[in-house]
Amino acid sequence: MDFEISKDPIRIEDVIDKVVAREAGAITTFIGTVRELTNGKKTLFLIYEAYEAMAVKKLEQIGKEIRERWPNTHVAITHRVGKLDITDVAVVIAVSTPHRNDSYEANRYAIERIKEIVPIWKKEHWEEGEKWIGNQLETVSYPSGKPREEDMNG
Amino acid sequence: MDFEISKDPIRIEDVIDKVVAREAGAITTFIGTVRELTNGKKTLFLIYEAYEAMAVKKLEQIGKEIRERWPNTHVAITHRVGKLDITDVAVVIAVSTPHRNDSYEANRYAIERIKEIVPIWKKEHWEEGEKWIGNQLETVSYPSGKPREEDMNG
Amino acid sequence: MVNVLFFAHLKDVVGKEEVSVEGNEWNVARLKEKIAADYGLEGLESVMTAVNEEFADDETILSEGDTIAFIPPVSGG
Amino acid sequence: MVNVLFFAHLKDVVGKEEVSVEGNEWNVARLKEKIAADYGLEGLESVMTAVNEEFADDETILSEGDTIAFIPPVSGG
Repeated sequence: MDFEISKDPIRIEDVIDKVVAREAGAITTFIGTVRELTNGKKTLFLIYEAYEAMAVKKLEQIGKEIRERWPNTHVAITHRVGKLDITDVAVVIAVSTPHRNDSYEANRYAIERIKEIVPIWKKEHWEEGEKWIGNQLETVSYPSGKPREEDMNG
Repeated sequence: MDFEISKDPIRIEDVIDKVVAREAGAITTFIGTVRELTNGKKTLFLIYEAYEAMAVKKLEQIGKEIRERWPNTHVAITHRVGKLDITDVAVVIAVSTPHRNDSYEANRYAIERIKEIVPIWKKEHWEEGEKWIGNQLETVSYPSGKPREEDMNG
Repeated sequence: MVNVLFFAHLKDVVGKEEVSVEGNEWNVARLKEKIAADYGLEGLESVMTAVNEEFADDETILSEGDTIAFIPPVSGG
Repeated sequence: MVNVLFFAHLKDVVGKEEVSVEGNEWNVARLKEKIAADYGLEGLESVMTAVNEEFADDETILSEGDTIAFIPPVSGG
């Protein structure tokens, strides 16, 4: 299970362990944590919600895209759902590659793709209210009701 | 002790814990692991040696350079010394920043600087012999006996 | 009949996670219009759609038993 | 007297980690020549030098009690 949606806190080392390999010289991880301030506004907590079955499929697709682009790469991603407090871990992406440059690039690719195609949403709660947050990439909406082909296939 | 040389195996989560912060939305880690094959040659194990007092100072300097370039950044680095087997962790770099792009860039900066200015050496052991490995960046040697000013001060 | 799933703010507006509605041999665009009218959902034309867990466009034809999910702009990570 | 530290292959060639030698008021270049001659070290002119844990150049003047380290190209990470 290299690609998971988890209701429980993510154990970072468990995700890293999945990508350890004898041919790997570099492992990068990206850990998304809940930040207190966004545009000067104080977040109290977040709720993450996923369309779980599809989210796992889309995470697997991202893994496949990465292995096609960067040879000899291992990828594991776990995304948390439920209520998260400040500094809690929302997502862990681990990538191992023989050489370090690929590891940084492939990891960055993974987080950008998550923000494009993985059906997970967060609701921010402040003292004054709450709101579901839209696409943080602030890309245009998809007029055809579907992401562009290159967004879907990388 | 955010910058350490360790004779014992590195606990990755301990390094990450040092950079967790309420203003951080992103933590990246770089984990350097011992790779089995380099240019088709099979490594059995490595020995890492450090000029420990100076290495800690230079790691601290890298942290300072990063905090100057990327505001609101936390950095922690632990480098292992001694005998390391294949897949063992040689170095862990953890960087937290409010936004993810800075986190990748600052982390990459740290590993490049380690390979330039931190007095740590590795000796590779193969079946046929052993050898101290020189600068992996394959930069020219320093004719003045000293790195260039920009290498030293970032 | 087809199953329709709602997430994020769409779920809050509709007040349900899932509904079962007519839709066999309709295309996605027609289903969207129907759902928008029934539940007073605005802006549904700019929301992505998944059919059986894969992104689909407005022209995709639905079949009996399909699961259709409306996917507002995602914000994971 | 000054303390001289050897690392990596330099330590293997010299067979010692540390030696105490004359060097007060010498510059780094002169110390290098002396050490190279005494221990048969080749290529020392292209090796970096640290004085009291900071990089120093060949013109740096040494003082009583300084610690000088020869720093071959590093390979950490």
